[in-house]
Amino acid sequence: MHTDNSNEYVPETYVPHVESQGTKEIWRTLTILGILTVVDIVLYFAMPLTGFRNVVFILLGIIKAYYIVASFMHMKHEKVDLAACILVPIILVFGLIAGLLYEGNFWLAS
Amino acid sequence: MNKTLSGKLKKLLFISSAILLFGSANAAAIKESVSGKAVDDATIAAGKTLFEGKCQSCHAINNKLVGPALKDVHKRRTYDWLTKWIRNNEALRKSGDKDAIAVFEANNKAVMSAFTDLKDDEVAALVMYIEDASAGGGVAVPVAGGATDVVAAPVDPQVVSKVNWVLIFLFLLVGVILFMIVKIIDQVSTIRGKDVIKWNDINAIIFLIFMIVGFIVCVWEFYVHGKLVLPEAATEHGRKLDQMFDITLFFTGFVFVVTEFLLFWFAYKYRGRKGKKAFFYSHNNKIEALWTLIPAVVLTVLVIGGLKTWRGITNNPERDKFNVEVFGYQFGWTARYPGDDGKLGKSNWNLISNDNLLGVAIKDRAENLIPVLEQDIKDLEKLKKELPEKLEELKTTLGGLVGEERKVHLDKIAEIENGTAKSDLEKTISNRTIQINRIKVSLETENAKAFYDNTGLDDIIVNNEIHIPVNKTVTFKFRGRDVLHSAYIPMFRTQINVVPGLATEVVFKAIETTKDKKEKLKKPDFEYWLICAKICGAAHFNMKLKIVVDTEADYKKWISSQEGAFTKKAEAPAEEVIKKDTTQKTLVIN
Amino acid sequence: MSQTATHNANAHGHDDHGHHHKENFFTKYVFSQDHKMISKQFLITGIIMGCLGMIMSILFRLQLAWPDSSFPILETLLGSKWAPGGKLDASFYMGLVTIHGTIMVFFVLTAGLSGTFSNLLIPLQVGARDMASPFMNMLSYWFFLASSVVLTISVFIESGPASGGWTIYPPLSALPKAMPGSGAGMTLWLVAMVLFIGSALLGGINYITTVLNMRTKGMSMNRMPLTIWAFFFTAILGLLSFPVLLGGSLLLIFDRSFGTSFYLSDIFLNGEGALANSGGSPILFQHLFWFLGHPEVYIIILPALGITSEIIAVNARKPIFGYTAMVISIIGIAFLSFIVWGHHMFVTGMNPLLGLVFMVFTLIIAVPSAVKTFNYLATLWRGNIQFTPGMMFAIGLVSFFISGGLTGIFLGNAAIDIQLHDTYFVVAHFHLVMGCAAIFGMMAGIYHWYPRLYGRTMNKTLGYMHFWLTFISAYMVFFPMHFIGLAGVPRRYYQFSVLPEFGVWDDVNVLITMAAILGAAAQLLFLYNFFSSIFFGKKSEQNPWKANTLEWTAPVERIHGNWPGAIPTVYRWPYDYSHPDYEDDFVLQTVPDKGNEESIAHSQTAPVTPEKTNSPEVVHFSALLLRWLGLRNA
Amino acid sequence: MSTDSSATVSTTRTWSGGRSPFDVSYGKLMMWIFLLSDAFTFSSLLVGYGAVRFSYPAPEPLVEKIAPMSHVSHEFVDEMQHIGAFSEKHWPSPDLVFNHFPFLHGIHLPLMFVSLMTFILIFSSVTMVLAVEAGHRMDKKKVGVYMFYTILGGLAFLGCQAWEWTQFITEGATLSHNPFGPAHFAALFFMVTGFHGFHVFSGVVLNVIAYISAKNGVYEKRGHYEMIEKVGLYWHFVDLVWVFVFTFFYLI
Repeated sequence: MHTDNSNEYVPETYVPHVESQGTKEIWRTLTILGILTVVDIVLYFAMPLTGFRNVVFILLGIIKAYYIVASFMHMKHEKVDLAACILVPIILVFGLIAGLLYEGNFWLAS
Repeated sequence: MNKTLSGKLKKLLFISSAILLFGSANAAAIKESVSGKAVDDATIAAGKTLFEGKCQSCHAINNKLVGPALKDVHKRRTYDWLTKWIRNNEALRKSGDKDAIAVFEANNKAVMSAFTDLKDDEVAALVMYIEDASAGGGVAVPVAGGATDVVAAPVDPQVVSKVNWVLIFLFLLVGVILFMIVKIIDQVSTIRGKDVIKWNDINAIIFLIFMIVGFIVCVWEFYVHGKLVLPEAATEHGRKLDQMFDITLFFTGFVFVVTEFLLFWFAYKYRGRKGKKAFFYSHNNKIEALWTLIPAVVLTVLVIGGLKTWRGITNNPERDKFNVEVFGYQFGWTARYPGDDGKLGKSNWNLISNDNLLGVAIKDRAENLIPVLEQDIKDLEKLKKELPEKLEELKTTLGGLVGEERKVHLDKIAEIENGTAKSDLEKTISNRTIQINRIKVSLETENAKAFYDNTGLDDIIVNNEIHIPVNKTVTFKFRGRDVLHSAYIPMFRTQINVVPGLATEVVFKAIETTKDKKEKLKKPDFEYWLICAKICGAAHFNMKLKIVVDTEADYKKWISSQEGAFTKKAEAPAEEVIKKDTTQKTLVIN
Repeated sequence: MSQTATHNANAHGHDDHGHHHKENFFTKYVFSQDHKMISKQFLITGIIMGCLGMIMSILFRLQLAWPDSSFPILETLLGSKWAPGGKLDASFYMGLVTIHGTIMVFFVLTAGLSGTFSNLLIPLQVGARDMASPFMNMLSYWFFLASSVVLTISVFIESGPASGGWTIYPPLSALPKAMPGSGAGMTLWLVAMVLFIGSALLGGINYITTVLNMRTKGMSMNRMPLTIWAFFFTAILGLLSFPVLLGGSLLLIFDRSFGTSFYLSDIFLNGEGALANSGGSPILFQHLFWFLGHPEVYIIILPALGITSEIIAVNARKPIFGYTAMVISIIGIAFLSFIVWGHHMFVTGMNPLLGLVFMVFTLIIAVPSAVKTFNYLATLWRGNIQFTPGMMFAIGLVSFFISGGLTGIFLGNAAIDIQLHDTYFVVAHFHLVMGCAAIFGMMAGIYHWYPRLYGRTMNKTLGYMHFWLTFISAYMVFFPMHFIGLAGVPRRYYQFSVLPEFGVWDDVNVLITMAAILGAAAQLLFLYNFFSSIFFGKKSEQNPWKANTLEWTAPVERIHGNWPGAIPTVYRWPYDYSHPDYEDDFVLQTVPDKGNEESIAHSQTAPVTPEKTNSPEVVHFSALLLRWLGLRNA
Repeated sequence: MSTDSSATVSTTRTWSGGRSPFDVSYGKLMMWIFLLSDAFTFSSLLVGYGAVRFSYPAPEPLVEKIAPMSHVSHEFVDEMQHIGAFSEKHWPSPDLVFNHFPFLHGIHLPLMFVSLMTFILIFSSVTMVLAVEAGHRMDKKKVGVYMFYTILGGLAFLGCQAWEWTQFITEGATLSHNPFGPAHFAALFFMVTGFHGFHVFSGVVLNVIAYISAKNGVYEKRGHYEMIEKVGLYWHFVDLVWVFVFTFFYLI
């Protein structure tokens, strides 16, 4: 990597070679995302405005997010350690979500 | 007060600056007053009370706080002007009084509250107190140093600066000597080829000494300063809280002593020596588990205790039985009691005006506010239109001005030229419009009846002190109108922030009257205080409200001597009728 | 190696600069991309900011000690607006308190501490030639410098610096008319903070990537020195919490300048309602702020603890006790720090039920902290302690960490917090546990790694004097404050005059101010020692403290790339001090295993051989997650 | 021994040093970490939105009352205010606010325009991922073509957003005022979609730079198209955020 008498710093330039995996998966993901979005719109008009509907929307959102991250962002094909390192910290947001939504409700009540 | 080591140090080093003449003269320091009233101690004392209640949150005699220092203000302005200013400074400014505008501009355009209801005598007393205080006099009320106190003029700057120079010189001298010593030690060490001082041993010993002295000082601190901490809580929950504190102190104190001891003892015991080799010991999972578990268990105990105490305090089943509203603003507190009907009137910040500082929902006041605001808008529009003319005028008068005055002038010109003056005016106009709209909506929509239900008419508003009965659960409802404040009553062990837009409250039961506490502590001037603990501006350190805990009988006597805030000037029969109506209504409801 | 090394200009198209052959003054000292130089830049900027912060604290301590005296020199220095008649103006006092807090928390103890030592030590101790992206590293410093400059300028503007406290709670900070400092000063404060967040993110991304990606051969995660573990998690904390402050600040900026009212409601100020604003909640800001603010506390203290772990092990000539427990503690603290932010808000109008949850987590966080302390003590036990100046400061840190940490148990208890919130007790608590402790960690690091930075050692005698004066004065300043707080004196008070009872503390205030001045004077010794030693200090040997870690295997001369030859390979954990199998009391990480070493200690001692590869590693959530997330293994 | 173990260490487990544990270059790892951090920024804004939203009563389901929609802006708003669908007291139902479509004035088309925007973004994500795939094959021409489409998609999205903002503003919404309901509704809408739009804009700029570099053969010379991947990660992240913005602002 470095010759013995070199004092110059060369940044790590390792780039793993990635083989193309074809476009099949891309089109499949596109179909899924498209269908989910259409389902969103249909549900919006078909279902009455309830908390349950919101839960469904959020779940659908998370599924869409999964496909974007896993397929488009290539996470599915990365090593699981990378996926863990990036996804695990997201847990910390849930604390903020829980805390602040609870607070919002409290402001409503008072 | 104990003259401790620090007291002596203070004397030693700041002899000159410590010549603080605390006002202690009994007699008034002035012979005559600009108010034309006869000077007597009683009037001055009355003025002082007024000053403390209404002025001191923003003004001091010698210091600039939010407003200017008031020393010798009677020499700068006429008595007539002062009266007008105190009663309604905004009106005075609008009348085009140059001085009034100048004062306003010089103080960051901070708007002073209007005190329209001050009587002539009261204004006179207030001014007399300021005159007296400016002259270095003071009524014989012992108050510890500071803003309200009458402090002598600053020490002669010459003396102080000399003292400072001497100090700096001494300081440098000590520094140079220390530095020399270091250099000598280093030189000798270099010559000898090894350290002259066995630093390892010396430092180890100093660590040991530090520990011993440290523990002694610690005990001394607890003995001396421990006495100065808050006395026993005067509320029911406060006692429990104190208990929780003691339990925590017990555990943490134990850990503190043991760990600090071990730290310094190890440092001493295992100091490095030549030829010695440390004990290679890298881990022991059993010990790790042990000292994870023990703290965990102790903390569980504390957590459970804390949960119970906290829940007991915040989830008091007796809340709302007896409500007092405490209103925080920059920089003071006002309290509102429900009148005879036992209900606090509704309120809204849009209704705040000079004659309704808390924005209580009183229908006629709200209705009267609309034309006032409309007039305001008209005035502002006129000002806006006149801006170009004013600019011309400012430019023509600019010549000949020098120094500070010129700078202010230039600032004003710049303000107009870059459009801030205009946009400020426009913002104010739009705010006023919004306010009018909101008031109109509140008067017209279906909720109006529920909102203007007249329960507020007989509410009692107090500025000076809150009285509450002993052994009765009281709920303080907090409301603010500008920034965050924190209503902290140390003796009651209660604190909650005052949040504009969010109702907060504390529920407590006082179990000792002020009188009892005075006797118990053997301090005749002891009082319960509500102070501000959340940074809220320049005079944050100066916001307080006295709380008096009375016996039930005393409380009844006090509350019945108070007048309803909106029925006080109840000459108009119409209001009388309304009041009667409301009492009848509440009777029916009850 | 299976890696293909190709010369690419990296992602951001700038790393080609790594190839420059001739260095001029600017590329060497100013726009340097060498992590060691950037580290020095962080350190010196941090020290300068620290001096500013310290001077401010002396100024407002003067006011507190002698509230009725006049110091004409102040009028000369600050002008008649801020110190009329030689007496500090109340608004300016608030400004000083605010800027002191901001500078110390962000500029000294975040950038100055972790910026300096992360930069210096991460590449050197993990065995990398430089940071992953030297260019971004340089950028990180320049953002920091810009931010420092903006904040310093804000002190001198006409309407005064931001003065709503370093927590800048709205509405005070959102309403320019609420106090002079809430005007332009506050705007500049926010600008400085946005720049600072930029710096923290650029730096943090770099640190994390370097630790993950660029460790040398044999430097497995469980062979990393504890310093690196600490910096690693510090960077993670910063990376995840600063963005939330960014979000909060953005909303605040819009509230201030563009007429929104996220944090504003029911405002009537200065004789006029800010009436367009309604329906917001100041509590929202507090949540967003403390979601950063609490991890920030650990961003400050974790690097100091990491540095201390290293220095105590080196100078006690003993392996750090319970390496794994220490790492788990760091991880535990880092994780818990994200779910305890509400303990700053027990009495701010937050839902009391939430208070229960936050209280539980807050007190749990004391457990890993306690474990760390006990491990330090166990490391000292039966050691052969060398009292180098660095070691003195490390011991001082442990002492402060105990004293200050224990009072946290009072404050974490929601019930007791009712009485103590926003009083001097809080001031005492956090100054001990994250002020003094972290400063001592920083000092320990400076004395310890000075030879690595400048090739010279700092004067020992001056170092000891510096330590003792600082140690004693710091306790004198902050210990009595607990009692002031217990007497119910709120913090950020211009003078103690509101209640007659507070008058008894006047004497104590004088004592505290004297001690503070003494402490400040001691820092002059340090400044002299630091700057003069750069040029005149005693030349140091390559490994003056006989430490095991990799940074001491690189020559002192400044080489961009750290090691002249190949990067050393690591064969053991960094804590083989006084190993019975070796004659010396230290064994460099680069020394291969003899093969028959008695493995008293840890699996860390043994080399990683193919047979041993099945042993679990410290960071090994992969296996768990594999099943949990149902992701397929690569 | 020494050479022996050095040989063993370098081929040992993922985490034992001397190699990237994730088998990614540092640049890509940095991009991931940055995106994680950016996710927290968006989270803070969205969670703030959630808290404010929760402090207002839920929208009232009044859909059936709105029969034939005469959508000439002010009359519509007045009508809605009159029947109580819009009031300062409760959060408005988003389909009543965002129900316009360019060139189709006066027709009640809730959700249609924003769905179009969503699809535009998804398609641009697809072209992006196709560009990445082409990069893996070292197909310079295809990379160029797909990058071009991606940029086009990004610009189209920005255009849509500009149109929607314009529509919203002409109907009277500002940062401090909102005829549809609480002022916060508008303010948060502008904040969050604005911040997202800013990300889209920077994404477009990055894409343009990558596109030009690809055209000039920079990546071909370099031997790999990783830059496209990194830019792609950012672009997909923008898409990812939009999924949540869409869910929380328009659906719920």
